[in-house]
Amino acid sequence: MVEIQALSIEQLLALRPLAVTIIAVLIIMMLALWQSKWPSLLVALSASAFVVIDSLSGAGTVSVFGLQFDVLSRIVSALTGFAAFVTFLVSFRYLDQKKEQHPEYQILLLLSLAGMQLMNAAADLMLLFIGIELMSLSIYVLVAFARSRRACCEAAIKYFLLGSVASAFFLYGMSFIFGATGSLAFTALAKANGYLGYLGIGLLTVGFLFKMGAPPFQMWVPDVYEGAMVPLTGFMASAVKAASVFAFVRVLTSCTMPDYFWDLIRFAAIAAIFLGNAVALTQTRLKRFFAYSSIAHTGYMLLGILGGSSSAIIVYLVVYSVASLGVFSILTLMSGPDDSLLTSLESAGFGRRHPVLGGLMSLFVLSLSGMPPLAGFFGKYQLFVFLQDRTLVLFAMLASTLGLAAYVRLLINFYMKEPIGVMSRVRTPVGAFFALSLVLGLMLHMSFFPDALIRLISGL
Amino acid sequence: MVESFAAALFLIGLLGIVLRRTILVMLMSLELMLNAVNLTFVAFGQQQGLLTGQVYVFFTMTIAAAEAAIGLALVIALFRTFRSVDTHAVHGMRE
Amino acid sequence: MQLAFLCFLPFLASIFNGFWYLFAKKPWKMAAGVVSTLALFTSFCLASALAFHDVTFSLPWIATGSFELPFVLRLDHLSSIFVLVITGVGTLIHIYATVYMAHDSGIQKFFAYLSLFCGSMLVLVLGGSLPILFCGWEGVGLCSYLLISFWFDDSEKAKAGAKAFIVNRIGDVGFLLGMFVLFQACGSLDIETLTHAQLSPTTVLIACSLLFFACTGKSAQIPLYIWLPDAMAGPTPVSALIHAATMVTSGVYLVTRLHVLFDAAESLHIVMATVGGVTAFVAATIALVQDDIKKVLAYSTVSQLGYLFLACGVGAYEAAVFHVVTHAFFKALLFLAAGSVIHGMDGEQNMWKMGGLKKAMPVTFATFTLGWLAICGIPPFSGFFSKDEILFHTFTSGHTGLWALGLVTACMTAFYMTRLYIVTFLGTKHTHAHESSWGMLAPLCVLACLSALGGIFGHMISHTLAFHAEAESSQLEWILMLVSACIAGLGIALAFFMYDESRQPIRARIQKQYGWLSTALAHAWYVDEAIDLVLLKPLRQIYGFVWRTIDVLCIDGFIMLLASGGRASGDVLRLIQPGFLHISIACMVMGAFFIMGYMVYGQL
Amino acid sequence: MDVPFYICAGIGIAAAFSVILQRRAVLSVLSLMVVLITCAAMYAMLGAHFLAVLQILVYAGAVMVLFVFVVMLLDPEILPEEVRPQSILERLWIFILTLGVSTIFAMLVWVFAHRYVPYRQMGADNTEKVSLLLFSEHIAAFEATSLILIAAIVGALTLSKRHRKAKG
Amino acid sequence: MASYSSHLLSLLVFLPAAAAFLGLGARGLGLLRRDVALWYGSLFVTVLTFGLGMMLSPNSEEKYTWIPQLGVSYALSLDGLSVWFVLLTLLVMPIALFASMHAIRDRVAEYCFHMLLLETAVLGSFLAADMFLFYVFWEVMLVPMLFIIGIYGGKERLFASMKFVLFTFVGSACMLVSIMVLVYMHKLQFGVPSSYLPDLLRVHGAIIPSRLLFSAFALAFLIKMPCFPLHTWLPDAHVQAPTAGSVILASLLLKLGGYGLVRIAFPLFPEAAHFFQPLGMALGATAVIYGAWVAIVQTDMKKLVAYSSVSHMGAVVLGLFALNSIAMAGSIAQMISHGFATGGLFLIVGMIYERFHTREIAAFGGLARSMPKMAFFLVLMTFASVALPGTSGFVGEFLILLGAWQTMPVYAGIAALSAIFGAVYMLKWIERILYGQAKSPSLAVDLSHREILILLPFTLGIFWLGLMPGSFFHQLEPSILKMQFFLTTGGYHHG
Repeated sequence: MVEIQALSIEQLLALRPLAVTIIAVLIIMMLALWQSKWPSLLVALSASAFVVIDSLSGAGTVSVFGLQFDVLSRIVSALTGFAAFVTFLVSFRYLDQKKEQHPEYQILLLLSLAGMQLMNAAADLMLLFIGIELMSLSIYVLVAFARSRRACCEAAIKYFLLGSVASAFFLYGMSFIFGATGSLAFTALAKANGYLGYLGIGLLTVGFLFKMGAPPFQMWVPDVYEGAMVPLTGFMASAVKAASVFAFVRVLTSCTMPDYFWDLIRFAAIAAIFLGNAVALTQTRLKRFFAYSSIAHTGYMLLGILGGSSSAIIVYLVVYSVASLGVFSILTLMSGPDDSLLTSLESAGFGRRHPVLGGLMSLFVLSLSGMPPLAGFFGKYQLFVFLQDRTLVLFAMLASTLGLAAYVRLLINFYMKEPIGVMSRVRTPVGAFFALSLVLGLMLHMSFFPDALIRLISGL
Repeated sequence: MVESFAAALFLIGLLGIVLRRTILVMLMSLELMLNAVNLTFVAFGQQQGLLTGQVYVFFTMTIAAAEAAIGLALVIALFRTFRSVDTHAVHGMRE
Repeated sequence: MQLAFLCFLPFLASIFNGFWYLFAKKPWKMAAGVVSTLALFTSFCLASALAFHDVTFSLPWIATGSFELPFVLRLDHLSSIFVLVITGVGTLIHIYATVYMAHDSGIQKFFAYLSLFCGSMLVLVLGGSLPILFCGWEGVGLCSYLLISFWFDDSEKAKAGAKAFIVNRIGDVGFLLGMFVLFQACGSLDIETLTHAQLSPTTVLIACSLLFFACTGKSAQIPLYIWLPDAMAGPTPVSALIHAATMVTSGVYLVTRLHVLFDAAESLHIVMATVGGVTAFVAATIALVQDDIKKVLAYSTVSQLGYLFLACGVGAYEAAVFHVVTHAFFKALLFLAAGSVIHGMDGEQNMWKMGGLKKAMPVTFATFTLGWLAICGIPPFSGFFSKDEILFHTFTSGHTGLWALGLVTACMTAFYMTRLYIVTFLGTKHTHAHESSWGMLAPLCVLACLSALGGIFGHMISHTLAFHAEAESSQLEWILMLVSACIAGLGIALAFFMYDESRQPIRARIQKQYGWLSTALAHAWYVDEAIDLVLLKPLRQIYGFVWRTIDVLCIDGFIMLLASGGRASGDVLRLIQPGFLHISIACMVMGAFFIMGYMVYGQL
Repeated sequence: MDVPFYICAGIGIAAAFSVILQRRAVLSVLSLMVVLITCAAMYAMLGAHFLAVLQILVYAGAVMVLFVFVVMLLDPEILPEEVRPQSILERLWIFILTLGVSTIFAMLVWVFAHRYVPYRQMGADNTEKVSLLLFSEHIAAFEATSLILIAAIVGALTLSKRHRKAKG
Repeated sequence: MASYSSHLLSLLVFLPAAAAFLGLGARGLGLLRRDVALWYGSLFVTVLTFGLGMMLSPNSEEKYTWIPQLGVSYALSLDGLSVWFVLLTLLVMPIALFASMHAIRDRVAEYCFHMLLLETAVLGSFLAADMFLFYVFWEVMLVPMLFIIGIYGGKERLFASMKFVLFTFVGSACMLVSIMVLVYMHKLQFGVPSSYLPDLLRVHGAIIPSRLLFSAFALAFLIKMPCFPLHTWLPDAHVQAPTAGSVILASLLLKLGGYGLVRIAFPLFPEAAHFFQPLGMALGATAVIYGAWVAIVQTDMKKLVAYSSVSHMGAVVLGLFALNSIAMAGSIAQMISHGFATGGLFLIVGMIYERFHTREIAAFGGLARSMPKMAFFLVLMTFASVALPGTSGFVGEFLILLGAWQTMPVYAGIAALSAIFGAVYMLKWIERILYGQAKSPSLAVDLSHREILILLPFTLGIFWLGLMPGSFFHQLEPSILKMQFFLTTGGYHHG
């Protein structure tokens, strides 16, 4: 007889964020009966806020069934919860504009948040896969949320097909690892050597590289980022990327791979940085521009993985996600009736017409480009300081000059070009304003007191 | 040997996805690939005398079902806007 | 302390005039001149008070680590002579200029520059160490630039000023390099330590040749004399003060100041002597055919300076100093007289348009005659004694060839000066010209007396100066004196013979026969055109070429290449991001196959 | 053990090829049914009886019915794929693809053969052991899959409802 | 040297930035509605910072730990060397603001914001003693400069600002990599990472690839300098920048290159400095001649002055790489004098541009007749930059050439030629616009009292450094000795 292990209080408490998210989903489903949209927003906001606060306050490492809640997974859960919180706030007015104000939006977003928490805390490959699938499925549907627009459907179907092929590969890799080691737990990954084991990890890498949007499989990133609704793209760029990168880091740190595997990662990193920065130079549409810049940032994170210290990568993750959240929230406010205003032509002279939003946008863009006073630079600095492979770092820095050129072109477009035609006065709704100030506060705090972030990550 | 057969099934499913133009057939080939994975799980479980393989098949089956549902829903939504399920038709966004 | 006061007084006057010119509303015409003259006169009195005493004055200037460069002024025997000449002749010329420039609008600016010039000349002469001397050296160059292009409305004059400054700067570079060689050799640039330091012969030779090159730049010798004739574009008092009396002699001052070093550089002597001699001869030939009074005097200055360097070359430093003093007197006199003539003729400078001014301007005529006699080297006058000293020393030091050249040049000097004298003053043509006012004539008279008596008086004191004892062979000396006097007389007679009104047809015939020679001489042996062709034109090509190729083509081209490379790679990579679904899936599958194969292959 | 396996394998491969090569979608759905059944047979052979039944009931039953519905719904509109003139590029692409697939297949078979391990006989009470294992060790995964099903339901609903009046 | 930690330094650095954000916020809230209030507000702040700067004693220090895990400390230090550059900044900023009051009419709030931010960045770079902090200020400088050139510049300002930013960024990217290597080596050698300059100086010379790191640092500083092959961004930036932008660019930003070399590159890698000495001096000498030659053929006034800065900075590079105390003191003096002379020249060119709205030399003539005061200042600044004795130019140039002659006579000789070519291009330019026949006499209004007040500080500076540089060299003494100590003993022995 196999007895079922009793759960201690501490283990139950560790499950609290996940439980709250699921309960919130159920509550919103019931609320859907009534016509008003406010309660579902409030429930969603409180759920995501709770996830953030609870994850930050947890301590030590607790393992429940196949899940292991340790410091890093709490940080990433907090980050994804914060991203969800900001996305809810920012997209509320956006959905009204697009007449797509349905409670399903909050439900699916919360479900993807639950999926991410599963991924962050998974200690077992199967649980990790279920988390990935949960997140991806809800994101596929969210991308196709505004069904009437052709771009949404096209992006959704592309994302779905490519995503499910990648999941199939991921699953196939898991079966090989199961074949090689007899169990799917992360601890067993260390024993996954020999042809079957390495082949399995290879297939896992295929799945992860796709999810992170790294070069061999980054075809989908530009189309999906442009097709999806702007707040959702923000959520994908920050939370989805953070969760997949963190999952990849956990898998890689727990398995011991031969050298030639790291050359593969090195190639992916170099290709990501160069491709992301170079193509960003040529983009006129803002969403596509930030898609390519997110590919470049994935490249930097891959470099961080080569460096080996996972806490450095998490710091970079937090810094990058906060900055891209800020950027996309402002894009949401900027976007015209059918996201038409998000091309560099229409948005010329934005900084002059809206000084406050323009100022915020330049701050976030400068942080993304790695300009020193802001957190972006600190992220890059602490990622590369202890990286041995200096030529690679030099290449990364020089390629980021291309990136800087792209960002500077953006600033020039915002500040130094004459605004064409009358640009509607953008009214920043209260919710969006609060979200933006939250994001700004967090980024400035990380810019000037970065040691707090590091202490948080290593000390918690 | 079962896993070789499963590998064959997986690759045929892969071929189906790459070669066919109708999205529905792509979904079916996707199902094919997932079935192949289930087979490999069971085969490897059998080889090592572990039943966990079969448990994993349990989960992959539910996930495959969920994916199929979402996929088909997407196809219907797509059909409503594009009036066709051909991959070549789905090309709105130019660079 | 008086030494500092002496040196800084002209600077104060210059600052006063400068501010007055820039900021004061209603200038009182003569005030500027008076201020500068007073300042210089007090300096003259101080100089005469301090004459021949050893006085030093120093201020801390640059001090970094071990290297000390204080601002040292040192007055001793040699420099007091020069200071007296500068302040004395300077004061006279200031008085002359106050009247001469009275009607000019920028008179304050003129006197500001003039006092600045006197100040920097004093710094040059009193400089205790080579860098201070160099400061004066360049300051003087600056003032000559400002004064030459004083009437800047006419761009020709401005170009002449620029030309003078640039040629001087070429000389100054030589000076700089000389200083560095000396500093590297003996670690200090103070003149005292330099004279006593034991230096290897090669360093001394290199340093002295560089310094000599600087002197040729400043004192207009063969390679770098081209700027002096054009410097006549400035007002006449400027030409008198700067380009006759003071600045041009600074080269000689430098050589005499460092005579210990120059003595040590044996092989340099013959070079200096020949350069001096050849310059004298060439300048004299050019002066023969000049039509402009100031150009004649300019070339005669160049040739007299040639004599000076000839003297230095043969080691007769005190003769050189003596000739500098006398030359200052009679050349200043001649220039001022020419100035009053030009003033009288309302700016007309061409000799042939004048004539018979004897009656129109008697005082100018009288003083000019004295100056003319002095420069030709007629016995009682100063020119004879100093030039004879030089020729005597050249002869005794065995350079008979150079001595002969010197004699021929002396004859030619006499010839062209007499030609100038006859054409402007004598002759029957009655050109109407008004005599200058006494403000201009008084300095002329003083200078006339000085150039007349200067010779005798100078001859006596030059012995006291004797740097090194020298056997007196009076018998040989008398013979040489006689020879040079006859040569001078011959020159004058020849000129009278040639330029008498009646000899017009003979002159025409010679002109026809040696036409090519006279045009060559008129164009100063086409030296300017040659330099322009050989040096300046290619340089201008180079400047343009360098900018276009290196800057625009190579560096910018390379950067544009990089930038467009970045952009092109962006475009290319963008093209391989097709929107088509099936292509994306195909790429993905191929990528997956590659990774699977790579994982297995990696292990083989 | 070998003969029935080879028969099932043969049928399965043939059905799989017919899934991807059939012109009409309906026929591919049917051939997919056949593949599923062969898989179920395989499970039975391997002793995973519980799974075999499950495969037939859940997979072949529910999921395939779903597919049939959708295919029937859209079939009149989907013209059978007319065979386009194969351009050289496509022919070349298909050749490369088949080459790639076959090398990968050969590699996989080589990898599997490389570690040949005979199948062991499992105990008779397969269902009991599997379900016990399912609810003890893998309970977390079991609950998580329920989440996925919720997501699938909500997703399918939002995408396929014909008209939705926008609230608020 | 006694050094007491005082908050004065941080106050000095961040006062302008605080005022900048205050000003922007006030304008946002509608307080400082009229531009004049903004102008005089920011002017008051810069003058206040100048006063604050006066109270500093030249060896105060301030150090707090900022990011312990990476060994980054917030350290500011003021010593004999940086005191002059700080004073130059404090002097140039109010002048630049005062000079741009008439030129800049619209978007004044942003202009003041960027100018004050720029002042903080420049002050920070000169005072930073921690490499991380130095790099932060070094990069922060780019952003306000980008906006100043980009918004208020001439026609192709976008291209010029982009080129300026990217050029400097490439250099600083290499510098950042070498900083990282140094920090890592410090961690290897001492167990704890630190980017505090004195700590990095103790890193053992043998283990680090010092030649490679030195060339990375040197690249960043020579681009900023700008030295010969890397200078093409300067003429474009100058031509397109507004007057105040050009003055700041010329007087301050170029000095950072030289300052960086002296403060960071040489002491860190003495052996590499000796290794690269011939190359450095060759580059310096070619820059001197090349800058002069190209300046001769320029038709645009600002481009001409820009290329003259290339020539002057070439002399500074020559002096710095000569690695002896005389030449080093000379180059620092030359940098300060270049700040005065070229800053003055740009101000005058700006004033001429305000009157004639063109910078083509050919369009002018005979200005001396109608604008004597301007002519006086122009001639003075020109002769200061042509190193005329009595002006600051001579002190710098003479010491550089004297010092350089001790080590490499050939290159010093070549650089000495700059006296000739310098005279040629300057006189050609002066003569073209001042002398000759007046072309558009109606516009030629002489300098107003305001403009004379703007030019006065630079004139006094030129004469102060030219005639009485005693106090300048006295302050410089300790740092030069420290530098000599590093260069002779430091890494050289076991390098």
